[in-house]
Amino acid sequence: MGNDALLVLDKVCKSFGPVQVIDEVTVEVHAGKVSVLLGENGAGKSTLIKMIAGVHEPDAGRILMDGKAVKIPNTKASEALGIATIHQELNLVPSMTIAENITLGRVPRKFGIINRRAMRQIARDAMDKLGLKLDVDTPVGELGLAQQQLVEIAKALSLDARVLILDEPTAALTKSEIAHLFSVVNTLKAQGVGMVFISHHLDEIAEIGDFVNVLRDGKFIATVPADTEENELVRLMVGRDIDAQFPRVATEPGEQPLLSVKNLSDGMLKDISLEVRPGEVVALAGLMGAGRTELIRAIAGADKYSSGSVAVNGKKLASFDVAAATRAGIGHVPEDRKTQGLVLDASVAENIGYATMASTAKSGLVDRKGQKARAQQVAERLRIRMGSIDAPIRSLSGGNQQKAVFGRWFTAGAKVLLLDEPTRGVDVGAKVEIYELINEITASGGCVLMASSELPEVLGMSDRVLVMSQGRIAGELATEEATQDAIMSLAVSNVHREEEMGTK
Amino acid sequence: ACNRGTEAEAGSATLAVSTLNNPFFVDLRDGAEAEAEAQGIDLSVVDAQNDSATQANQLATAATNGSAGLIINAVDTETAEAGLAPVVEAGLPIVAVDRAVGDTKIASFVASDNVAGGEQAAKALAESLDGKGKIIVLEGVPGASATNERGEGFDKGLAEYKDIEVVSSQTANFDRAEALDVVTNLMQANPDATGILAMNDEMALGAIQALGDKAGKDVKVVGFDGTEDGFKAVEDGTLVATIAQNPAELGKQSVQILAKAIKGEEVEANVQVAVDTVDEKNIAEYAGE
Amino acid sequence: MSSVATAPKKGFDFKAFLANNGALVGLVILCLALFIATPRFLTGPNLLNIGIQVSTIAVMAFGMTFVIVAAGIDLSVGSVAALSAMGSSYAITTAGLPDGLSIPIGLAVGALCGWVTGAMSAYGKLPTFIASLAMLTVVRGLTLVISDGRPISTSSSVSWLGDDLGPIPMPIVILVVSGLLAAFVLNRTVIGKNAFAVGGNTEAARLSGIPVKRVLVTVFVISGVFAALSGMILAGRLDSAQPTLASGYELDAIAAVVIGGASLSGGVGRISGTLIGALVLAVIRNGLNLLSVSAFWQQVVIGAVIAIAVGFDVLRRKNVKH
Amino acid sequence: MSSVATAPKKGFDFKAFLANNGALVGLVILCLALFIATPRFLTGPNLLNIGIQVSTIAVMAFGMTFVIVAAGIDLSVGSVAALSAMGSSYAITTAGLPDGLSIPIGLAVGALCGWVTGAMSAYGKLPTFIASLAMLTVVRGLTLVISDGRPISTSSSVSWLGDDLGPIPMPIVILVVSGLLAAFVLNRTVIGKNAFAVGGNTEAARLSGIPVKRVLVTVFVISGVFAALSGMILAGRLDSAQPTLASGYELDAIAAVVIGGASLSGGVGRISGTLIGALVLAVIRNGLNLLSVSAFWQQVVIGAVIAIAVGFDVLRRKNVKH
Ligand SMILES: Nc1ncnc2c1ncn2[C@@H]1O[C@H](COP(=O)(O)OP(=O)(O)OP(=O)(O)O)[C@@H](O)[C@H]1O
Ligand SMILES: Nc1ncnc2c1ncn2[C@@H]1O[C@H](COP(=O)(O)OP(=O)(O)OP(=O)(O)O)[C@@H](O)[C@H]1O
Ligand SMILES: O[C@@H]1[C@H](O)[C@H](O)CO[C@H]1O
Ligand SMILES: [Mg+2]
Ligand SMILES: [Mg+2]
Repeated sequence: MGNDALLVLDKVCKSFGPVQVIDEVTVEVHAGKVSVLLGENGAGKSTLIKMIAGVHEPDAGRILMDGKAVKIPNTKASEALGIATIHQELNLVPSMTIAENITLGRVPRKFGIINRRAMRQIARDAMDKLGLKLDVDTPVGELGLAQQQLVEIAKALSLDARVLILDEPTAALTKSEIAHLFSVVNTLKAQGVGMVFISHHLDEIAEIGDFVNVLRDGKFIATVPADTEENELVRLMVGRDIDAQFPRVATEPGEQPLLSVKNLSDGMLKDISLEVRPGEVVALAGLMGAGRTELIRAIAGADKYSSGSVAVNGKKLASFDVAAATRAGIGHVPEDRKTQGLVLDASVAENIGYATMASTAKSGLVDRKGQKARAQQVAERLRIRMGSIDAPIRSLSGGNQQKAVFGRWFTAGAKVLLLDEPTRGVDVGAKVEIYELINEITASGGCVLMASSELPEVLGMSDRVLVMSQGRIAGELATEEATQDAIMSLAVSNVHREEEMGTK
Repeated sequence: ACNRGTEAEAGSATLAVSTLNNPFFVDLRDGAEAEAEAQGIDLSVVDAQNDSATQANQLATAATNGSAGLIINAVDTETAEAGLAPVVEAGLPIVAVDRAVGDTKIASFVASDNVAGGEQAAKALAESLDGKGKIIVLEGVPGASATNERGEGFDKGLAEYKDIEVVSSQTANFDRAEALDVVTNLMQANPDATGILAMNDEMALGAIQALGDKAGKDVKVVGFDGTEDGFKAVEDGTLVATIAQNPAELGKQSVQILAKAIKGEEVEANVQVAVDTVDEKNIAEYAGE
Repeated sequence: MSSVATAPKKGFDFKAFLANNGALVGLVILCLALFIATPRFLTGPNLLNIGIQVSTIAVMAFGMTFVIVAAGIDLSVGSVAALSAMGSSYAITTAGLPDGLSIPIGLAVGALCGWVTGAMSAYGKLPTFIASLAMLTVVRGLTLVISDGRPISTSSSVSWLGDDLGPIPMPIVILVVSGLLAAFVLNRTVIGKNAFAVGGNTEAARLSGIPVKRVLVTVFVISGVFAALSGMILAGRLDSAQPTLASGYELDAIAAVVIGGASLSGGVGRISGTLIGALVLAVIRNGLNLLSVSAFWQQVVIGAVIAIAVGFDVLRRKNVKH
Repeated sequence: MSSVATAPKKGFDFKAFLANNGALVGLVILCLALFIATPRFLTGPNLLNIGIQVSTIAVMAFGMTFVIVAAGIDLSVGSVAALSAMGSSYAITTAGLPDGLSIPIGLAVGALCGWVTGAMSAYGKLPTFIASLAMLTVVRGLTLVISDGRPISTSSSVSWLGDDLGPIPMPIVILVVSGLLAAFVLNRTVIGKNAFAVGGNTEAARLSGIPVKRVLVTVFVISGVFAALSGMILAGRLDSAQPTLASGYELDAIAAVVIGGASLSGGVGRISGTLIGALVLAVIRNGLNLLSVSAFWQQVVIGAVIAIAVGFDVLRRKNVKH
């Protein structure tokens, strides 16, 4: 790929304290090409791209732009070089509008006075590229996670950069938004923009990538063409074969429902009734904004509902009371680990232990030894990659953080698992660990309700699929008969909604 | 420049004042410092910012920092007793100035009489109103001894004037800015009030600002302290009278007495520094001194 | 895409209005109650009084709004008001500089104090609470040192700030002008937007290339300048700069901003809200004085009303969300 | 490019120790400076003085640590200290209840006040700043109402809190005992750990089944009880409960907690740090008195030292991070 590289990371290294995270890695970005970074959770992908984004400076090695060595000490410098970055974790100001967020740091102005019309125009143009028709004056905090992710993408697109970095932009998106994003990427390719793309969805790599750089443990492993076989990619990435990506072991479901929801309504949720029996995994599918998150939060006690009831094992639960739900055996893995799942400054052990702290305490005293032992155990099972169990969870990679949230409820012995995009940002190997834990829970008589935008996961791991559309359950499919088309036709059963979300 | 030696420090003493955020006490300190300089005493001044506990801390420090004697202007009469315990224990001579210190055994108490002064102030206002009318009282920091004692004096003084009615009594915390707002509001509520009795000059001056043109004409104001600004207001005719304490004199005499006490000489147990009613008649004697 | 894009606007949305103006409801109820309780409340002169009395805290709170929007807090405003007033008077009355310099000097003192606080927290990495607490003490100490604990007469240009402009008292004129200015800067300029961004999500602001440190320094300078203005209004009304001027006012100023709907965790705040917050406080004080409530009980009532006023605001906002 | 740098460090990690004890370094430097400046500093009696003097603020700050760890702030502690001291004395001296009830009554008053503040913010959804600011005013007002603005003599059991226990002053004994208790509760019990979780990320804590509201109320009750204890120590030392007792102490208590390394945005804080923070403040005050620094300049110096002490802490932590 020789000398026409737009941007080169040349033998860069990076350590955090005593831990070497990137070890002499070389990656090239070419004009009009998509360079994929592939690696397990914690392999160092985000750290690598943060060197280009001006967040971290490499300890050793060089960064070359157009063949010339450059320094990128901060984000301004990165932007000045024509680099735009979509970070893995959302970086939006919730209290500000979509337009303000998209133009953050570079509002159109004259003598310091903001030109609001121009600001809105920039935002609208960026949103149009993604085919989004949201009101640009909506505060970002009112949007769902997927929409926020799209705003983040729009923000980067509006920079008109020469190099665009996309760190797991598709993790929170459903098929149709991903398709939109990819068409934008293709347009940019044609315009000669060089891109770096990170994703744990292997199918996306062949679709959009040109070549793949594989990292393992912070070391460069290989560069291969994007059409390399998936199994080969997995082997390069994890250093071993993975037998089954979706190892679902179905169990004969029990008679009595473990979780039953009756006529639940609130806000956009309309008269939802569903039952999940012991041993079952039920998937919730639907388009972005269909109300899956809202439903799961209502069942978990995280939000109020105006009518209807939730019962576990036939016992009715108080509305809007997470503690009561937890005691009844409900475990909730929320949509956004950063804002809803984790106390970032607390240790891995503490984060895993929150749901068991009170129940294992003796006369008010925390069982410190036991808590740590339990956390250590589940961390090993899930192969959480961390400095130590006492390291702040902030220092873990995104996928490993996600595993910790999951581990919390496994440790707590939750009988009813409510999962909202449970494997968002989790690598293929670790997904299998999570799926095996799901099997274990159902085998021991628990049940799982799982909202997922990942079709393979829905098809591979569930026993039944409930499809939501505009706050209703539009229909139910047995997993064997669920195909992408069948699900989509139920999901879009309300056309008006589809138009409003701008996903057509 | 203090505490150089470890012994034989008959030359150093501590003055603990309640607060220096008030010109009255600044004058008192200046009087004390000038006299200390003249006598060759190394005087260290600490300011409790009107907090009894801070003062207790400062007194405890004074007991161990090599001072040969202590002058105290107590934040509060009652608590001073406990605060002074370490000083008493250390056997240092104590002179109380301006405010009493309860039953503590002290060498001398140098003060003007707040109760008597309050009575004089009330009389001065009543007289200027020809013994009748509605008046407003401005109180000092709630719970401060000066507030309670002057209040007592006001009551005594007003008792003789049956036709004077106190329509409102509110605190402005001895503070000029606060008095400005409080009086503005009170005059709104009581437009027919013709007199304001303030527990110090600072509040009286705030009241005068609030009254604007009415000060000294439609509404008479009496203050307390005899600060420079207070005298100026008497000269201008906006303040009917102020009860002049002589803070510099209080400071000066307390140092003189402490110096004697340190040397082991006999001192007077009670030194009354005169309190004068200063009004247009005698202002010439005070102003511009 | 040539569409009209945005959602249809549905006339005047009363609920949304309440949501944005929760404290206003509290204020209106308060005024109604006072109107019923005493005929002295709703009179021209009394309203002017309230206007004058609210001006000091409100002007101070305008500046504070910038700091709070940027997720900081400025405890030093009371002391800065005093030092600025003292400095502006000292320079003329004692040091003999020309009178015309008085107000500029006062404002410069305020800006300088704000700059120091801002720099301590931006470059020295001190939490703003600590940086401004340190300044509270240092600046009050300097005021006492300069004045030797005595009041200084104000220069004639500062005195003028306490006078009338025709029928309207100057403090009210300044209140209105500085309020409009503050609202403009906060909502329409890059300075204001950057403050919102930094307060709303510092990390996102930094990653978007916003100069977070400079923004922090700027909001403190703004706060310092408004505090200085407020101090000079106060000195103008008293015709004298007091060493104890405005002490303890910081809590009132912060309360005004928060009653006005700002969040201490940053990213939210409005100048109009702040004004309403300051009015709530001023009206309570005025009303309790009018009703001659005893000084001790006044404090009890003021505290309760603060809680209730903010409570209303919280209630409104919740109702609208769901 | 061989990586020698990655060798993990073993044994006593001095840098990590500094990182966790930044303010301690500030304190040690402060003490060294005073030791060199005056022979009076490092004497038995003076150290006992400092111990007594630090006790009030430190005990108050221990309680405050819980609130700050839970991402709240409690401005009412000074007033609560006064009301509790007043209540405990009033009940015995004026209302004639048996002396043994004095301290329990004082503590109950503190707990009740804390409960009200906590409930206002947990159930009434008021920001803790506002809820506790309202309480600051209300509680001080009630103290004045009860006492009619006059000091009340303390009961003999409260007086005893200001006396000596053998050679050791009681305030120091209480300081040590309550410090150990606070550290135990904060680090070893569910109450403490919950406070950290709520302060670190309220939403995540709630979704993990932690009863966030109850936690909020609990930390305020704890703060109230410690404030009450502190108020009674103070009253014991003064042999009288003052209506103005401990006013303004809230800022000192908060400063002690923050100097001690806690973050006002919650989730971080240690009792030992808080003690160091309180000591920094007490040692500065004591030292400046010993050196007879002029009263006005004292304020300037105190402010500067607060900034420097916290600055040290920030510096240490930064050094270790990278
Ligand atoms: N600021 C930090 N301090 C300490 N360790 C860190 C820090 N940032 C990252 N790490 C560590 O560096 C390693 C690489 O992290 P990185 O975020 O680059 O992984 P990643 O490949 O992006 O993983 P994922 O797929 O989960 O996003 C991880 O082990 C992580 O714990
Ligand atoms: N806090 C909020 N305030 C206002 N609207 C919200 C809020 N949270 C969600 N919504 C809206 O509610 C609708 C349902 O969102 P929800 O998150 O439940 O959808 P979903 O099916 O989980 O989809 P996804 O997670 O992919 O966005 C969306 O239109 C979303 O914009
Ligand atoms: O005598 C003084 C002055 O009157 C002062 O104004 C307040 O405190 C008193 O003790
Ligand atoms: Mg990553
Ligand atoms: Mg969702």
